[in-house]
Amino acid sequence: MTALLELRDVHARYGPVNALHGVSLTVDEGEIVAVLGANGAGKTTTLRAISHTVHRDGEIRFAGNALRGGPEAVARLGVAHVPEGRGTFSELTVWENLRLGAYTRRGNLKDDFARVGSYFPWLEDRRHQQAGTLSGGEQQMLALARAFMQRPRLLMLDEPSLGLAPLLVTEVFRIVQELNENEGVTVLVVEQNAHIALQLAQTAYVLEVGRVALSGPSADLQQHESVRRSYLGY
Amino acid sequence: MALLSLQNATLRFGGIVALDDVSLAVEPGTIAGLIGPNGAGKTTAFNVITRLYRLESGDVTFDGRSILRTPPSRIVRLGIARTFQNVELFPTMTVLENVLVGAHTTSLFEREANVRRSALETLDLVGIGNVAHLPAAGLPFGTMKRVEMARALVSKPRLLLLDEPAGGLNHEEVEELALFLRRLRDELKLSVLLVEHHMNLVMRVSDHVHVLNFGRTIASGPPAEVQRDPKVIEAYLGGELEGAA
Amino acid sequence: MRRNAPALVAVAVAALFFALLPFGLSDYHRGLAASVAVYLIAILGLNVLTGYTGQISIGHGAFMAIGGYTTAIMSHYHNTNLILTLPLAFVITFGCGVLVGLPALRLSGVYLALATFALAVSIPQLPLKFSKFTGGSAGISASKSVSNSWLYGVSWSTAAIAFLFTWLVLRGRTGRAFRAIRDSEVAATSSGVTLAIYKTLAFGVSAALAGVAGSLFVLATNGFAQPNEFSVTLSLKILVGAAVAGLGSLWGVLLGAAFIALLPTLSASAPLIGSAHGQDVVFGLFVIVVMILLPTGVAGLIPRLRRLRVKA
Amino acid sequence: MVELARKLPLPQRRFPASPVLLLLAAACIFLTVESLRSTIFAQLTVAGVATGVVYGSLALALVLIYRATEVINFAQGEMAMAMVYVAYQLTLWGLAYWEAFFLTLAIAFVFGVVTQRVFIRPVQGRSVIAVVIVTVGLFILIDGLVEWKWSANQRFMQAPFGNKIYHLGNVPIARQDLGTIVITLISVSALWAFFRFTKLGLGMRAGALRPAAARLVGVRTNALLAVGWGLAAVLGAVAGLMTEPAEYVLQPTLMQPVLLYAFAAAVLGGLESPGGALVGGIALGIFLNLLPSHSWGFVTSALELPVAFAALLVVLLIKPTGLFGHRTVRKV
Amino acid sequence: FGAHRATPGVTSTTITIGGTFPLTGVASLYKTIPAAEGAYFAYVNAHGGVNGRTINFKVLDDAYDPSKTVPLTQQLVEQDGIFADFGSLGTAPNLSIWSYLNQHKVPQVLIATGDSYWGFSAKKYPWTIGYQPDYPGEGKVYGKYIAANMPNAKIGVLYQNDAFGKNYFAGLRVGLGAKKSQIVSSQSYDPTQTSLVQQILALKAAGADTFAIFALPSQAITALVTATKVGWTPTTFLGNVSADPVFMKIAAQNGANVDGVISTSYLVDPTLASQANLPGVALAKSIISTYAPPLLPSLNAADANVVYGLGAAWTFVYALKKAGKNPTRAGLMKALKSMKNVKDPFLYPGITMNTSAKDNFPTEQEILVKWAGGATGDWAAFGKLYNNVR
Ligand SMILES: Nc1ncnc2c1ncn2[C@@H]1O[C@H](COP(=O)(O)OP(=O)(O)OP(=O)(O)O)[C@@H](O)[C@H]1O
Ligand SMILES: Nc1ncnc2c1ncn2[C@@H]1O[C@H](COP(=O)(O)OP(=O)(O)OP(=O)(O)O)[C@@H](O)[C@H]1O
Ligand SMILES: [Mg+2]
Ligand SMILES: [Mg+2]
Repeated sequence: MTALLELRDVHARYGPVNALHGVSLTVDEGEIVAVLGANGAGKTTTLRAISHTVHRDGEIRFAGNALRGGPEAVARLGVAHVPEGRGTFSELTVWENLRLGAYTRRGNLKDDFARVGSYFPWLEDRRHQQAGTLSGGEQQMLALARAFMQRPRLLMLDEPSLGLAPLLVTEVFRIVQELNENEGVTVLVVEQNAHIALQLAQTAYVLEVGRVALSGPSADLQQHESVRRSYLGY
Repeated sequence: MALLSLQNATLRFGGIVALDDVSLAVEPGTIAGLIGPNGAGKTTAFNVITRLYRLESGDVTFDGRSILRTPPSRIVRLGIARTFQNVELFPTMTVLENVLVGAHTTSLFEREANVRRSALETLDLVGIGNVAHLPAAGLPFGTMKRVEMARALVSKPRLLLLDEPAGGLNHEEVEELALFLRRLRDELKLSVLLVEHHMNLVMRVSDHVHVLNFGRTIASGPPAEVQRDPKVIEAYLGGELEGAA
Repeated sequence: MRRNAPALVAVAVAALFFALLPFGLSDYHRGLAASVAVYLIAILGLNVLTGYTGQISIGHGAFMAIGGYTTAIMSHYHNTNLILTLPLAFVITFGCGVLVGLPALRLSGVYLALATFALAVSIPQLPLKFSKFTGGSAGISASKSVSNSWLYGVSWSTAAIAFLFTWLVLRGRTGRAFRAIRDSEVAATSSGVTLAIYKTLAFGVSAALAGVAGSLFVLATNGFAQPNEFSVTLSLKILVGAAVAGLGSLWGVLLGAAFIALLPTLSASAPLIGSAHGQDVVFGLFVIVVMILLPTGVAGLIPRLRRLRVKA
Repeated sequence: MVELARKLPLPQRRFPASPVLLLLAAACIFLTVESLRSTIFAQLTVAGVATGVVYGSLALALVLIYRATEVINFAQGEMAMAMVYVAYQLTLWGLAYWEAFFLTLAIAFVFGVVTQRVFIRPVQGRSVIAVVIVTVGLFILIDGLVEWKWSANQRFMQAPFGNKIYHLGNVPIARQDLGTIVITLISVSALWAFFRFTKLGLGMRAGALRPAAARLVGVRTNALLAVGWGLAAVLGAVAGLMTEPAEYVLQPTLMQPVLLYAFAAAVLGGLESPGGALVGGIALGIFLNLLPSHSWGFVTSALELPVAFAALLVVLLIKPTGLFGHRTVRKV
Repeated sequence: FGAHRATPGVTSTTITIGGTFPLTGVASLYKTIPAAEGAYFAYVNAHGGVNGRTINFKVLDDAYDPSKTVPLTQQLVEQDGIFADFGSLGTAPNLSIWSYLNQHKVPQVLIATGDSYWGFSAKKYPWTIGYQPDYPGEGKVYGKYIAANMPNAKIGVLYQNDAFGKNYFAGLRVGLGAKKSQIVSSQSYDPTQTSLVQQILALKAAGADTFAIFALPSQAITALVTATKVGWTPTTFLGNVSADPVFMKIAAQNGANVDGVISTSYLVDPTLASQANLPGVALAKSIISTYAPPLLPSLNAADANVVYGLGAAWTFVYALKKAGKNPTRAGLMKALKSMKNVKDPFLYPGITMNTSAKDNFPTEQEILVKWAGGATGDWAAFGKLYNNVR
């Protein structure tokens, strides 16, 4: 397997505040990787560093090349980032949000609309609703659907289960797995629900105050003492 | 008598029925869980209680009196404080200032120094005294949720409405939250109406659980009972308890 | 208290400076310095509204006009003591501000901005309609005019009072409520802040300060109130001054006021492109460059400097 | 580059609130009936449409900038005025009117793009007020530059459609006004189609509302902003070139009064809607023309502006986002 | 000895004067006035100055904005120490410094505004005096002409809704005398209006066959074009302020029928063959081509402002000479207020300047002019000189 995404000693800062103090991680093509960590550990910042929505230093390679340019350039390379806070265009309609998801693509989108419609059937009825008036969980689903519209090579999810009902958490992770298996989408997921994240992912990283504290195959991490205590609760 | 009760509350947005003849009650000194699938109307219920939305029919009473004529900014004076699902902080203000705004209704004749002291105490209570002087924008999501909680608590409410307080917290932090909620109930004699998808938390701390689906009540009762209700399992839980392991 | 110490020292030094300054100035420069104080008061007013509650107004020239005409009319018809017209202008424009603030409650953002703009355009037309009373386009003048020294003293004292007043209003609970409204109306409401009260209060206070500035503005124009003086340009000028000063903070107002009061005069002598048009070109460029370099105004520099000091 | 998205399922937006349409229909019927009854009424109405279209055409440029940046461009009128001077200079150099016209549009696009790059971009995304102030600075700057280059003296520029007057019964209709109406209708349709059918239009809107999120989905917000300013400058230039023959003289203040009314027209129409801007402009034009003779002598020339703006305020108080604006709801 | 130390602005070799003018902004077309005045002073200086002193003329730009005029004038008085404020332009700007200059006893002389305040308020403001014929006076001339020559005229008036327009209008009524009932309609406009259709239609509908336009240039052009557009062909009278040939030609090119429009003049016109032999014309041409060549195109386009500037400067120099070897401010005012049949070479032949302690209107006669020749035409004088005071 080749590495699709590689971070080497990545630093990131908000103004004068350093949030990442040298993070290195690798995501192989076709793999699902989970990132765990306490509140404020820098998980979100790691994803932001990749999509270049935060000031960053260090080396980031995507498909063999150094990642350059702003977020729009990263998106155009096939990276879909569902950000913390979901990045909903609240003033636009559901349909327009989905359309924007496929902004970087040309050609017919009918199939894609149909596909996200099959994942989340309610989207069809709500296509003209102003996205900002959706419920929290609905917005979360819309954000995922929008990312699917992009048909990305690398899908980056920031706490996709946030605000989702239990039934849907399972459903969303099933969809992600399906995309991964059927279409070979590589996934990098930040998740507080470590239980389900570790089940899904092949590899996992644990961040602590802006550094990688632990990493390895998820099966191994599941057995790790501190992971069990802090993230799994047994 | 119930501290808060919704009676036959109904609210529609165009074709969407967000609340459909909902009746629920929060008894004084208890934690009531409000759960249901996404879009079931939980947040809408909060917005109705805090008068951000106007009910089409039905009634909301607090302390036995209808609050449907109370303007939204007076709700907190009655003793109802809330947090928001997607976080509504004052981003350009510091954490402390955010909490001080929460003390707006209690600080009219107070000395500024006292108000500050009680705000700082509240921040310590929710465990984020160390970030008091940071700007609210840019805090980790979990911390923002706690700032909201502090802002609500500093107004000395009798009823606290919490909309997904466990969002963005890991397992360990959720444990702390559960302890904290119990303390609020047992030591401060607060009543809490809790919306949460984290079943583990809801089932452990709630005295009573109310389940909505498509704006309609599908179950209501003690946690253990609700948890076994087939309707709830089908519509919401999906057979197994998430995070219970 | 200790946190405020540097600010208090700064204010004291400034007060001393401005008390002694007139002795070192020519009469002409005293007049110019007085106009800085006039703009300072107007900028303070706009800052309360736009900087603290986030309601954009492009119409403060209208409130200045009302204040200015109050002074000219009272003095012209009733020979009122000029100093007494200042509090009168304050009260009247406070009322006008509240009256404008009430309908403004329904508007927000750009719509509010353009509604206030409409005010800026419309108010100076009214003296033309009611020209019997207001002197029409030729204007109306106060029954006496004042010396530059008088003007300097009164303007700067008023400015000092206005600054103190604004600082007191904004310092505690009220100021926080203003800022809370600016940041999130929903959260502010849920915290018990009544939008209607605080928004109209902000409008009132803001208009009242602009009104006082308008009174002094008229006195600085030899007691002569005239519709042309209160054109839209004046409103825009104050907005520029407030932005240069830095919205949402009081510490930059002095430089913001100096910027709009002195730059046109200074740029008039700029021989940049070899003709009189250098004035507009220089002023326009300056406005743009300052906004680009100081996105948060002069006041935004203070935290930056503080950070530098911490680093050093 | 502009990809038509016709193949996609189109969103069926709810039509603008029907009371507004009913109101407009009623107004049209009233105007037609009265015009048939009285020649002077008809003349005033026709003249009102002619001036209103001019307001509407500049309002279109404001709408475009608003949709692309959520900001009002105070320099819009002056940018337009500068472009009219460019066209004037081109005709002085011997170009035929229409050659100069289209060359000016090209120059205007570049001018808009450069303006955005040099002056607006550094403050873009900081705060609305910062951008507004920069446009105020631009206003002053452009004014100074134009006066410096061409002086403030009144100039004559040839009218594109000539001075011919047609007569409809007793009502004179200038060929120039007809031409202006046609050109403005073309601009409105083009702008409407741009936002309605093109991906670029949606991207521009998204970039204005949520720049960070828009970049995340691959919208090149910076490039789009520049394009937006370029297109707005083109629309502005069209408006300017239609204003000049309506005011008969070319001078640096050409667009200043028009800008005031264009603001009003854009707000009346709802700021986001190209059609709304045109309807707003025409409504304003007719209203202002009929007002003095139908207000029992109260509304004299000095009150015209205040009354127009008061009427605007009344509309806003009833519908805080203008006639065709959508209210965006903020849910928590 | 010591005399000229006591008089500000006067040294043994120079006299410093200054004024505020709209060099930029809406009214900047008048900037040729200070330029021509400067040229005339340069001419005088080159010929030995006045009593051995050269005139130093400071021109500041107030952009026609009274709130700028005030500090700029203070600058002139207090920084530059001018002897007199000469020629400052505009009614509102001058009003805003009126009391200031009078309090400080600084002459505010030969100012470029046709309002009548300056003449009427001489008692309260003794340090102020105008130059050109005032607007009410000019309005009166039209009134007298109509009353005498057009007994059945039905008059429609368009005026700017400010002191300028109203002054004209008032003068017209005085000049009409008993016939003022023949005014069938009057319409005002505001400078912010972009169209005058509604006013013109109202005048036409009232049945007017005589049209008096008391407007600033842009609106005057609009009025002329609009009248033609709506098919109205009255006899038109146009206030002198807007009667510059440039404006007439623009109106004609826009399709207005301008032949036969009547206005007034009081200056010589260097472009007319009929006036080519007047001494003032030759002088104007030689001064401008020597001392201000950039103004030549304006002069050749019959820009009356150039001649106006020369005329005003001539009068100032005349008064300065009269004020004696060691001029004082009071002496200057006295000279300006005691002119007897003074013949300014730049005024239309036959017009003289007369002032007294009571009479503060220097130029008191005007000649009617009529336009012919459409877009390439010019004014031609006709009839007698009209006195605009009595
Ligand atoms: N916009 C910002 N401005 C300033 N500091 C920020 C900003 N965003 C994040 N930070 C800081 O960076 C650090 C890492 O934050 P990050 O959001 O990456 O954490 P996280 O692991 O995603 O936490 P959470 O689980 O709460 O989402 C924190 O200390 C946070 O305070
Ligand atoms: N202002 C509004 N306009 C239109 N529809 C709305 C509005 N507010 C809520 N809704 C709709 O009402 C329904 C209930 O929403 P609500 O936010 O109460 O759900 P919820 O139970 O809180 O869900 P979640 O768990 O996802 O937060 C949703 O379908 C939502 O789209
Ligand atoms: Mg995070
Ligand atoms: Mg919710």
